[in-house]
Amino acid sequence: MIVHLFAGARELVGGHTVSAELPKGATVADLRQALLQVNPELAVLLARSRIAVNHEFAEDSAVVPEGAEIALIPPVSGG
Amino acid sequence: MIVHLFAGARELVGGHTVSAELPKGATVADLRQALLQVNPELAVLLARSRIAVNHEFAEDSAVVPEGAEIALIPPVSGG
Amino acid sequence: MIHLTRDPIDTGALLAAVQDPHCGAVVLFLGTVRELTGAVRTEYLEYDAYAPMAEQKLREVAALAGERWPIRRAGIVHRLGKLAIGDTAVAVAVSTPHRAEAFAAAAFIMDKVKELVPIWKQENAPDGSSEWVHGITPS
Amino acid sequence: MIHLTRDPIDTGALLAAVQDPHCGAVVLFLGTVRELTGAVRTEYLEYDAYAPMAEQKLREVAALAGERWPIRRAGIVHRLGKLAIGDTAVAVAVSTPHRAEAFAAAAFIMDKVKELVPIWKQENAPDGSSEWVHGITPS
Repeated sequence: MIVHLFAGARELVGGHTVSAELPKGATVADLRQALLQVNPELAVLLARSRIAVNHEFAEDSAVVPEGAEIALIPPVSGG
Repeated sequence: MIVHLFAGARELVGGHTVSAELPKGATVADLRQALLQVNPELAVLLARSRIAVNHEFAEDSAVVPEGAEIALIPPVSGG
Repeated sequence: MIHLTRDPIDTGALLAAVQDPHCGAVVLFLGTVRELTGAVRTEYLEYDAYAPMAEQKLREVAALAGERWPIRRAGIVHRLGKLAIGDTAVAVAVSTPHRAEAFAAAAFIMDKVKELVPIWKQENAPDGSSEWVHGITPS
Repeated sequence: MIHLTRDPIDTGALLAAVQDPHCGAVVLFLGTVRELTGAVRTEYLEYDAYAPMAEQKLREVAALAGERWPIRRAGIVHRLGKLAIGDTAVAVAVSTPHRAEAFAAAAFIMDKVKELVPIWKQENAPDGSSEWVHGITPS
């Protein structure tokens, strides 16, 4: 599963995306755990970030649908 | 003493100004009385209007200085 | 930029006049001529003013707002004469460091313009009748 | 007119897009690049976005405002890329029948843009250092 990164997350990882292995039926909380294992440098920012699934903010309890577009959304600073 | 009129007051009187005789030391309240006597058609609007003396709103107790620019200011409706 | 005008209001010039490198926020308010006020249809409006006093009061209103909020620049332009539906009658612009101040200051300026500035509008209806609006009695 | 752009924001076009004969009030907000934030000097800002989600969220924010106030038309334009001091980063315009609604709706839209729309700014200081701003933690 590809996770799109932006802003500070992109800088920490040094790339626009990261990959995480997720079993079918995994939740957003599982995704966070998987991200942490692959990219521990994201830990602090991840804790303050939301996860977007198909362009909507998703609760930690939500199941990640297959083929969904996933993004890590650090605290926003537009405007 | 010349009193400048605007908007509804101008329409009621049919002119841009009215004249009122005022003794030296007369107040804004005296001016209102004098206006009423000369132009009773102003009565209703005058009661709802402010008097401006030299471009400032004046209290009824204020003395009208000689040579002052006087105007009758009906409720405003700009904006 | 604080004045009366008989020409269409140049909102671009007004915005340019208030922008400031120390400000993060600009609010522009436009009061435009509405076709309907309640059920009453407007054909056009005619605005008149006691011009020298009105310009002085506009400056006072901007100064009053400047006492309450950290306004860097403020502009107020009020149009006079005959205005059609959709025309801008009044434009207020302020720049401040942060946005809450800009919204509050622009709203305050409009409230005070409607209370303190000797400008009057005449409603002209499609049937040819007209009436000067003296709705608000000052306390 | 709700979109992201890499070009300077055309505020005149935005104002024209929201004007409506049934409205008496237009409020335009501009968020501009400030030279100083507290004591920190900005050389320039770089804005980035998760573009498809950001445009969807901008439309949602306008719709949320439309549920609360009688907005006739709303426009939101956010700029991306490198912005200099004084440049406009975001412009919000709304038209409503009366002015209080326009001020409230524009302020609400800005609050929600800063909360819900995936756009980020990077502060670039005169010494060449840079930092993505992630100040506000959503609750």
